[in-house]
Amino acid sequence: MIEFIKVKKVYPNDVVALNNINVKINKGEFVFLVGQSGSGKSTFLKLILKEEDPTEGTIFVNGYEVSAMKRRDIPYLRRSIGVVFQDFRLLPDKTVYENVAFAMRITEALPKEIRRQVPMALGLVGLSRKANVFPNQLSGGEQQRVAVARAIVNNPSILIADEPTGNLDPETSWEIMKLLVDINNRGTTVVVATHEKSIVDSLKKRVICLDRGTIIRDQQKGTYENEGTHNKIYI
Amino acid sequence: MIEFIKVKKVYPNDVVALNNINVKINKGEFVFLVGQSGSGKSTFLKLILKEEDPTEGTIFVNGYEVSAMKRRDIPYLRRSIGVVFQDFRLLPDKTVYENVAFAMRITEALPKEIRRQVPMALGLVGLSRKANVFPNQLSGGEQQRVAVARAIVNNPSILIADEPTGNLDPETSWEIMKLLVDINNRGTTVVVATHEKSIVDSLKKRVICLDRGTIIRDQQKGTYENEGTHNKIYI
Amino acid sequence: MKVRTIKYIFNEGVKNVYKNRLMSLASISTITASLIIFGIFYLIIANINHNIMKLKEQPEMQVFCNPELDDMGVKLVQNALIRNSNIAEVTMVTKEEAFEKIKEMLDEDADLLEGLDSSFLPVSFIIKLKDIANSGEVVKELKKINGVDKVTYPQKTMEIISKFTNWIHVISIVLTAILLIISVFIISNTIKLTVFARRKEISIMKYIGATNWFIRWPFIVEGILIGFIGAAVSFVISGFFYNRIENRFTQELIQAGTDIITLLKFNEINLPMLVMFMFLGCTVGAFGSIISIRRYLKV
Amino acid sequence: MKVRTIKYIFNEGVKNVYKNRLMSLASISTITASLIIFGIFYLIIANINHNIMKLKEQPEMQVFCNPELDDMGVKLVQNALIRNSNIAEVTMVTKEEAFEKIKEMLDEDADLLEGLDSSFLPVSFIIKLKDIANSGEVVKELKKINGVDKVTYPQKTMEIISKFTNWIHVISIVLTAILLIISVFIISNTIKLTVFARRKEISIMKYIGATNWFIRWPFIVEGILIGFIGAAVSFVISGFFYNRIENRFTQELIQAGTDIITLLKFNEINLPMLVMFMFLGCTVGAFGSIISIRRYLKV
Ligand SMILES: Nc1ncnc2c1ncn2[C@@H]1O[C@H](COP(=O)(O)OP(=O)(O)OP(=O)(O)O)[C@@H](O)[C@H]1O
Ligand SMILES: Nc1ncnc2c1ncn2[C@@H]1O[C@H](COP(=O)(O)OP(=O)(O)OP(=O)(O)O)[C@@H](O)[C@H]1O
Ligand SMILES: [Mg+2]
Ligand SMILES: [Mg+2]
Repeated sequence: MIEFIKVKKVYPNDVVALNNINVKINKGEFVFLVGQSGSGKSTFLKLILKEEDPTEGTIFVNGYEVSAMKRRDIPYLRRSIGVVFQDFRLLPDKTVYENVAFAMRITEALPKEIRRQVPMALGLVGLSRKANVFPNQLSGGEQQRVAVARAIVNNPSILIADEPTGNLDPETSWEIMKLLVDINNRGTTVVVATHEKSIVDSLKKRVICLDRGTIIRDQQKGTYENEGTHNKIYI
Repeated sequence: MIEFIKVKKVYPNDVVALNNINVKINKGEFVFLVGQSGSGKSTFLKLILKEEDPTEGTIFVNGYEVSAMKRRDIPYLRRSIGVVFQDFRLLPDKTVYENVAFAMRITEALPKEIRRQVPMALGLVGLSRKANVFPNQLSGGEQQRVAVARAIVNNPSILIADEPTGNLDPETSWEIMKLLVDINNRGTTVVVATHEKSIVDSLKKRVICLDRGTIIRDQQKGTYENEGTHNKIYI
Repeated sequence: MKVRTIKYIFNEGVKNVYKNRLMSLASISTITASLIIFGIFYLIIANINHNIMKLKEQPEMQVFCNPELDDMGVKLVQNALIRNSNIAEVTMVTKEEAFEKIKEMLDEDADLLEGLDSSFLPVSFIIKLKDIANSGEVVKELKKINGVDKVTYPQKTMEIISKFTNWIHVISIVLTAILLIISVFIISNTIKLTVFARRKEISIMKYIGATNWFIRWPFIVEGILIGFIGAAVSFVISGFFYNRIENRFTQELIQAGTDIITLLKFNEINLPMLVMFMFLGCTVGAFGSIISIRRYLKV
Repeated sequence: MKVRTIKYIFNEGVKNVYKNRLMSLASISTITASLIIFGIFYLIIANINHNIMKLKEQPEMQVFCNPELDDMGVKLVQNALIRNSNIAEVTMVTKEEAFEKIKEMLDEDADLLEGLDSSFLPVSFIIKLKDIANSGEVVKELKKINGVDKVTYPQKTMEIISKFTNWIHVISIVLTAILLIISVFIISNTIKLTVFARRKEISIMKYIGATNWFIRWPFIVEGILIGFIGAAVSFVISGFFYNRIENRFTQELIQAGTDIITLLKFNEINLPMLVMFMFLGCTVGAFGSIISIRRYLKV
């Protein structure tokens, strides 16, 4: 469960990235976050992860009041969330396998579990054959898929994906999206920031549309662009 | 003019990224490079820039025999090519303005020229207002647009763009693509690796399709996917 | 923390030394270099102190007995001297020896003494003190002994040497402290730079949900290992060259036929040195890592 | 290269020191630290050498004239001594002075000399050599002078001091060299690490089409600036503390009433030190940058 109450985010250089955001994402939902470049999607996701702190307002994630939690607790919040970062954030010194395994190691998972889960996750994103290479030996799309594998390997209760298919061809994009839908079907809350109009349009999931920092549309079974009706639905 | 003759690229870990590539891109052409994730698009572009050396074969770019040129001459080759890298490669210590200006400074351009060209390039990608911020204060799509601005600022004779719209919404993507077409219309050779099916399909430019390191299609006025006819055109 | 995590962390730390070998090499060699400097200082100071200790024993007091004292009386004086806890060495100068000395002093004019015999001269004792710092006191004590006529000693020289050795002591302690601080400083600076070069990885780990200690420990292991290697290398290098120099120098001194200056053997001082090197290398490696990482963990 | 590019490069170098201030601070302080170590060594060695030079003048020769030599003859001997280029100082000891000395030596037994006067004693000259290394030679020369009866000198002591000062010379040169090498090493290691931390930026510049020199120059400017600051800071710190120590020490020595040891004033030695510091800081900063960058330019 994710809830934003009157959230405002102003970056130090006075850029207002988010303004008066009120939104509630229930457990088990699948949400697309859309909006122009620079509209605040990544900022929205960073706030969930406490990568950034809101300037105003309150944020609840998985029962934590994110905006007021102790530093000590942050790692546990983050572990419960699988994240595909827009800039991937793979560890350059670790192989693909170790990058994915790392998300489990920090939870002190059993080696047996790791040996079972990691190859499975790599298989799901189609990178079984690249397990032992380093990130800088991968193509852009392959790196992105490693990031996806790492995000799902722990069976997190929330999955956040920032532009997870930006470097992927349509076919692979579809596979990754289907993977996210699958995971959602097994009960995980999924929030995806994306620009893939065709995918958003055909999946008919909830769509939250940001424009210059405010939510201009929040639609169940929505589409990428506002449909002809011009009936903007505000919550 | 870009020409690949029997080019093969095997990475040190024995990954064959490109195999038997023969292709000629004439001055003033606009070429889309498409193909699945990991099919060798970026490698193709890296060979043009001499970021990687071919394992076999010969490559000519702008009259240089790239595969045999002196180290000393590499900077001059690269300056004649504007590049949007898949991973942006912005200088983190420089502002947006200085990042774009840097491409001109290395050519010892006149300050007057720099003061004219840089704001223009930033205007074209819609980032005039972000001139004085640092790359880590930009959204993913904004960073990508800075990379585009830097690639075009020198009026290069060749423009290479590796997934220049991966982090952009459809609208902004279209604007960037139109910008590339404009530049092409003014005589610049443009090679774009992309996954944007809709754009490729509607622009009707030459399309080179890679599949696991080989060219499986090279089509004038082509589309992203092979059209119903299944008439693959090999050169 | 589970055993498997401890194992993993230990492995990571060791592997990282190899993975970042360029940086590790730079750190190790900087640590080695600064410890060698520290070692040079330490060895020089140890040797100076050693020789100062010897110097302190050099200046002699001379205790003159009453010329009329009989052999029994002399014996008693001698015993009193030997029993005195401030005295390191007692050498008797008999009347005859004193006479010879005077003759020697007069050199060609020794014929002045013709017709005289040694009986008019007093028996005396040449005395070496354990510590010349309390020479004043000792003189007073000695003068109280029955049968002692007078006590001569180079007061000025003793005071100077005493002052001088105190100074050398202070200087050597201050210098060692300064060198220690500077070495710690250089080593921790180096560690800081290597951590800086990996700040992005640290933040990535943090974003994925690693706890601070999970991130820190491999760095600490790495820091200790690098410090350990640096300490070991510098110890071996210092020892090797010190031994060579010591041999050569000692030989020279033997040839020159002097024992004013002697050098310590390496094995007389290598233990405290090893302890200090290891302490400096490992502790600074570990704490340097902990401190340098801190700022990058705040994400 | 155009003037505007030179300007740009210079600006970049200076700005980078500020932009990467965390690293700059680490480098500057490491450079400062190693130069201070070097400075400590240098100052100690300079002072030791200074005092050794004085020590070398200490031991005296005594040249005895024939007791029967008349005043004229003595004058001639004196002139011969003064003209000798190896001799630094000549002090005459008259017959009377010699007689007093012997009296003193005999102490309570001076009554032995009763009835004698000084005429049987020779006039002598106490001589200080410029360099005791050639004492053997000088003795031979002096013996040849008309009217000279004999020459006494502490042969052993002179030989030892001579040997000893040679050794100190060699050791100080070797130590300075070692310290120099280690300082260079530590400084260049630090520079290497700071360049390493920016390897990605270097490769980006290269990919965009910058020439090697266009990339290198700002780093060189930066290296020189960092080296310069480090050198200046360490010079000031060394000078400040040296002055304080020198004052304090000199005072102590005056109190102790001795001039065996004297310290150099800072302004007697600061010039070569400044030159060396600047050379080390700037040159190593510049060349360290050039060398460290090399590997990252090969893209
Ligand atoms: N660290 C930062 N400091 C200052 N401004 C920032 C920072 N990060 C983002 N911004 C600004 O905040 C706004 C929102 O950025 P955000 O990254 O949330 O956009 P986005 O919707 O993810 O865009 P994109 O689709 O391009 O990734 C942008 O104008 C951006 O320039
Ligand atoms: N430096 C490298 N070392 C080893 N293998 C590499 C390296 N770079 C790329 N590869 C491999 O070469 C193949 C082609 O990579 P390339 O980056 O050219 O793909 P791409 O077509 O650009 O893919 P994408 O659309 O995902 O960016 C991939 O299998 C990749 O794993
Ligand atoms: Mg974003
Ligand atoms: Mg690619």
